[in-house]
Amino acid sequence: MSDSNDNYVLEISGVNKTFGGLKALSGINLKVREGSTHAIIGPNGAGKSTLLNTCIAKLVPDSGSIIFAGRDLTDGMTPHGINQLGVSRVFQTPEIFPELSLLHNVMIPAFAKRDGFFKFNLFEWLRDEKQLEGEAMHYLDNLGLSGSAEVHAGSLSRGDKRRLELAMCLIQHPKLLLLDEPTAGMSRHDTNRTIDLLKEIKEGGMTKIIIEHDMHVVFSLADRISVLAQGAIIAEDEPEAIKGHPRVREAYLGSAEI
Amino acid sequence: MSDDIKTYSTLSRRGFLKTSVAGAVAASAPMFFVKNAHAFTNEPKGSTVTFGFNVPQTGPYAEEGADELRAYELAVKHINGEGDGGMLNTMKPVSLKGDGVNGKKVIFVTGDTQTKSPAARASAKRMIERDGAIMITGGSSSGVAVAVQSLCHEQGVIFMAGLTHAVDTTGKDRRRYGFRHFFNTEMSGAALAPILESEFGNQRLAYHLTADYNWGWSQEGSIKKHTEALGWQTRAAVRTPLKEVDFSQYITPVLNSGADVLVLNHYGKNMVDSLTQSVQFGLRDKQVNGQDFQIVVPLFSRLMARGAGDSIKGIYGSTNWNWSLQDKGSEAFVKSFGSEYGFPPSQAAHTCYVQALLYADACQRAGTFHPCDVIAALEGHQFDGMGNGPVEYRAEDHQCFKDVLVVKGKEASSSEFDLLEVVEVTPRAKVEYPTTMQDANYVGDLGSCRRV
Amino acid sequence: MDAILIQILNGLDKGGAYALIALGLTLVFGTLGVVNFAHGALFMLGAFVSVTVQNILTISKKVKDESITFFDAYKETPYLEIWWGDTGTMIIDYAVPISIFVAIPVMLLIGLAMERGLIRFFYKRGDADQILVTFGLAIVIQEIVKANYGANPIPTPAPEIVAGSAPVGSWLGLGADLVYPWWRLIYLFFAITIISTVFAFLHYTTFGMVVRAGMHDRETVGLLGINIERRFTIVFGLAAVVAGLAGTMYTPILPPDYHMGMDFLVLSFVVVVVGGMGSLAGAVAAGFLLGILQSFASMNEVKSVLPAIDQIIIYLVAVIVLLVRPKGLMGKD
Amino acid sequence: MEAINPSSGRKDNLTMIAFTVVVLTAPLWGKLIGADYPDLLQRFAIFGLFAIGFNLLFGLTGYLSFGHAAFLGIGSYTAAWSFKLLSMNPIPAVIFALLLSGLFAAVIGYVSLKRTGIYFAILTLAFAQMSYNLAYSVLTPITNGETGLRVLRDDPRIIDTALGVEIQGPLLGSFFGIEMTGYSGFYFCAVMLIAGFYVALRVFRSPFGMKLAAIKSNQTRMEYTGYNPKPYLLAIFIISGMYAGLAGALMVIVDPLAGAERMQWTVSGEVVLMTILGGVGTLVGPLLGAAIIKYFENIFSAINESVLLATFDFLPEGLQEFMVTIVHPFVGGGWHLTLGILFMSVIIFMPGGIMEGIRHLTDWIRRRKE
Repeated sequence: MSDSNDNYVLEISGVNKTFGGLKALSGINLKVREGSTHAIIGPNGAGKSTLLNTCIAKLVPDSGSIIFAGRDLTDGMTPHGINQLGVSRVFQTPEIFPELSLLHNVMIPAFAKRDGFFKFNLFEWLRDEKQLEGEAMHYLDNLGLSGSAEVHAGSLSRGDKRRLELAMCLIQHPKLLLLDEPTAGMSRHDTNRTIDLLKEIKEGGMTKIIIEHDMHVVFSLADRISVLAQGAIIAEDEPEAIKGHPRVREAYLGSAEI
Repeated sequence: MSDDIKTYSTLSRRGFLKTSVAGAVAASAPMFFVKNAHAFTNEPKGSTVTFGFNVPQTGPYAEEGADELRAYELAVKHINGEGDGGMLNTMKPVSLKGDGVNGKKVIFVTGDTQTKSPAARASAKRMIERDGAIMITGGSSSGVAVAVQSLCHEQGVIFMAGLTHAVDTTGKDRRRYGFRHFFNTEMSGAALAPILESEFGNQRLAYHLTADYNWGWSQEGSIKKHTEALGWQTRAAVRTPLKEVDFSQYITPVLNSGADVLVLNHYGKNMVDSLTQSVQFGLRDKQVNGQDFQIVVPLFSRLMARGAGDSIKGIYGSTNWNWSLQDKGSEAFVKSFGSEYGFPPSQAAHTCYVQALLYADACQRAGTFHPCDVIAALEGHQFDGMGNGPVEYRAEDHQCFKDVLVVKGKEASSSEFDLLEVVEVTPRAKVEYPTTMQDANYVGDLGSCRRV
Repeated sequence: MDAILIQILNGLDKGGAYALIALGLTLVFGTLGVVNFAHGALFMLGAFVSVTVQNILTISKKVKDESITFFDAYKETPYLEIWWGDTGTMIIDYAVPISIFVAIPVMLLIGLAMERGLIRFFYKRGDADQILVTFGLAIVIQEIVKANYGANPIPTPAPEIVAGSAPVGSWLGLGADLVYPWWRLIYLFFAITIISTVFAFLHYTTFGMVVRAGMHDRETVGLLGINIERRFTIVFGLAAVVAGLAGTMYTPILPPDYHMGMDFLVLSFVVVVVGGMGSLAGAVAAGFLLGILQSFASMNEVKSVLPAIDQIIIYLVAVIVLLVRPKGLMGKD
Repeated sequence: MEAINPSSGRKDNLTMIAFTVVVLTAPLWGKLIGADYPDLLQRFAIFGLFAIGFNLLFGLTGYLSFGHAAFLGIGSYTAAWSFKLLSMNPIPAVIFALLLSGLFAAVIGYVSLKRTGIYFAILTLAFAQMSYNLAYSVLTPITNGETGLRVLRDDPRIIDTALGVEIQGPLLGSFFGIEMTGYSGFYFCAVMLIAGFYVALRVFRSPFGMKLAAIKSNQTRMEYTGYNPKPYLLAIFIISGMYAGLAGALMVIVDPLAGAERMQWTVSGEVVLMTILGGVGTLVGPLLGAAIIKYFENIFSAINESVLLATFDFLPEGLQEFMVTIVHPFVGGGWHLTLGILFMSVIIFMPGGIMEGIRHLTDWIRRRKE
């Protein structure tokens, strides 16, 4: 079904990035179809996270362009500007608000979605935000976290933090969701729950880019897979094709069976 | 309520303090300043009257403040007829009889000015509002004196300034309710200039380093005016930040400026630091224009000068009073202060002691504590026997006019207290300036005393 | 020309002092992560080691001055002079250099005691708690010194032989007017020596390497099974010694009083931050930079163009540096 | 404990009522601790306001400003000039002080907020120290230097002149005929304090406040969540600066003198200490810290040997002398020592300040009950 859709949400073309002498990304071209789940796999240090960083203006590439919703994200866009366009990201190490309660952690992104990058709502009561609160509870519930809504996020386990961060991204209904190893550190059970959840969202039409080492996750979710090695895309195809791709086996999977 | 003051047969210090305190506690029951509740602010109703001593207890002038406080305690003692009476025996005329003031025993409260204007006003206000002080006295800086003086003026309470040397206090910032016994920068300049001429000649090129605030400018202006009148020239006058501790970058330009006299318009810690460092730069060993290089410190404080050690030897300056004076009043004061505390009083202690006695005496003469009558009693009051020869509280600006001491750092001191030698006692006539001075700093409005 | 040269000398001298004070502060922040507001108090304590040594050396036989009748004034002759004559006088004269040798063990002990007794409980606390506790400690130390030594500055002269000025101008073939106090030259030399020693210690000893590694990444070093805590205690002691020596040596230039630590506290923080928090080389560079700029800003020629520039130069430079370089001169991200 | 919580309307109303009652009855309970005189009560209110405002910045965002004294000073000078040029009525003084301190805060904040952590602290410190040094020296025509800017009888006061208002008695602030001195001065400050506290409460209970807390917690996350932290930080920096400006203005309103010392780093340091002592990020803590420090400064410094002798008068002679000897170093000129010891012991035994200590205590009692 995704094959029939030629609407690209994200178009990365010719992106280069070097750190000192090290070429982290070289000539990356990538198109992501609307509503699809695109996985990027590759060995450690292949440049996967670097690539995502260039998409959210955490890094500015040396050359190339990243077009999203008609805007070049590399052209002086700020991180918050990109988010307001509809891009949310789950980080490799969870970026949450450790001192705030889970509920507030999820309400903050909801406010951003509703109020924009700045609103001087100093004379509104937080307690009047019942609707937003309900929505936040709903997302916490979805991720099995509603039981600890009043707990400080800092006290969560690593896996729970990850799920919290996912909830924080999902509540924004992003057009594009970037997931950097969303299930790392989770138990098998939680991983499966997360996979189910992500599948559910997929049906909602959200586009996702996912970086993952766990091939179980990748093959459960991905519509398409790009393989990154030493900063370059060495293969891009549908999951079944990637499985048998010789260069992929060599560069990334070794000779191991998948 | 104050009738049950305990009386002690022995006049020990402790005993004395106890008496005053019993009264203080009784009298300090809610007596905050309530408008129009009395005929005048804090009119004493019981058998005691409360003085407020506002001195620096923390900060760089804490030592000077402590000495002021000692002098005040001594003054209270003498007014109440305890101890040996000190200057009450030498003061002329004197109305105090050693039985308190107007039949009331004097008690006191204290506060910390921190040598900061707002803090000083806060503690003065506390003494007026909570403790019912009839007057405020003390302080170790002109900024503080001016600030507290105008507060007292507004509150209708007399302020007897402590150590304050800028002209402003009795110049442009003079107030009807404020009085200064201490001398000022103008008098320092007038007193020093002739001595500088006779010692260093009239062909001198002076270089000023001046603390960058009101007093410094006031001092610089006066020395410039009086030395230039002698024929001296001023090479430069450089302002130094008040909080500076290392003056090297200001001293080095002096070396090859061609100047042959350095005037340090610095007081207290500034003076200790800049003088010590100037001497290290070899200024005193220099020969310029065929003459020995000289350093002048217009306002000397013996208490602080100790910090400069040997550097003060041979340095000229002026001072309000020194314990080594041989007149009857000074001797009486040094004797009672020395036997009480074991060391001689500073000029700050002297001026504070005198101020307390003068105030008490004025109340006694007026027969009331009403500030307007006390002010009238002080204005134009002439007295003698208090260590500075004949003195007059000039009615027009509330400044005391009296002889000024020109001193020099002693070459061979016999003890840690023996630091200054009196070179000249410049008579009052030479340092007195007319009330019609045209300079803006000397012109002010006293305002009037308010009778409710 | 002379004027410029001598201001450079002034700047170096000031800079040496700033760098020396800032060095310990940045060392403690870099390794222990503690914002130490009591650092100025350590500087002040070092100065009072000098005062104490001088007081002990000049314990005197007191002969009452009979000409003074109203209070007890004494003619004082130090016992050292009575016993050993000129040798005794000379020893007293050398009170400040002698103090250096006393200051090292004394300051080390004070530093260790402070770290073990108080600071170590605050490693895991927030900056706010650290600020309050060290500020409180600074006040307490200050007040104790004030209670024992009074509030006034106390003269602590340099030895007679170096009390005057060196003919720097003649050495360099410039005017004879160009002189500079011996003691300030010694201070500069001393500052450079101490700074080099600290650097050498941190770079060429295993201990130093561990400490530097710890500054970089405390957890990893801890994981290697190295007892980093004990080394950090020693680092704090070292910082106390450096601050103390800076104070001891400064006494002939600035007669010490109980408040001198606070006078230098803000300045030393500015130096450390301009240099880059936790960067030793940065602190030294910033110290010299600020010292030299301050000296030049104080010149009449400069002040006549920019009035009162000497009042604000340090802060102005701090603002500019921090805007141009977000983490200070040599700070790491 | 999370600083921000939605609380409930009832609870907030109760807090406001309790706070108002406590503040307005200060002259009564002040008696118990010897603080029942207007000047000290004014100071409680003014410094309380200063600390509450400071805490809005430091407590919520974690940005430690070491230069808030600058705004205090600007507020003071503005109010003094308003008294000199316009009117002895405190209302224009307050308005102009708020505006001008807000303006300065906008400029200083805009530059300083380019950096974080200690670098931010030093930038704010640098601006304040420059203001202080200049106010003391070259700006003397505006600030009257060391003496401080005073209100004089021959100042123009155009509004007063136009309305024919004449100051008969002492030259004091006058709120439509009510002299801003003594208890009326205190009540004016108290009303401002209550208003300031109410605004702070609203900030703590607003989405805006929650976002500030989130910035403190993880600024990076905020940026990737679609927020621009800069305007939030700048807004609260300005608000916080305006609190300081208001406090500075009130100082002048109850005592018409504006001094440069108010801009010195020690004053900035004082408000930092007040806030930490009371409890960073708590609503009432900073006020408590301010009151404690001012109490020590004004009451402990005033205790001299004679007062001590009276206090221990009930003891036999020898014991009395002994007690006086023991206590004397801690009072009068030694009040700094007591304050230093207080700072240390509070923070050693109550991490997070007094409010945190109180919370632990109540938790403990509750647990004991259960």
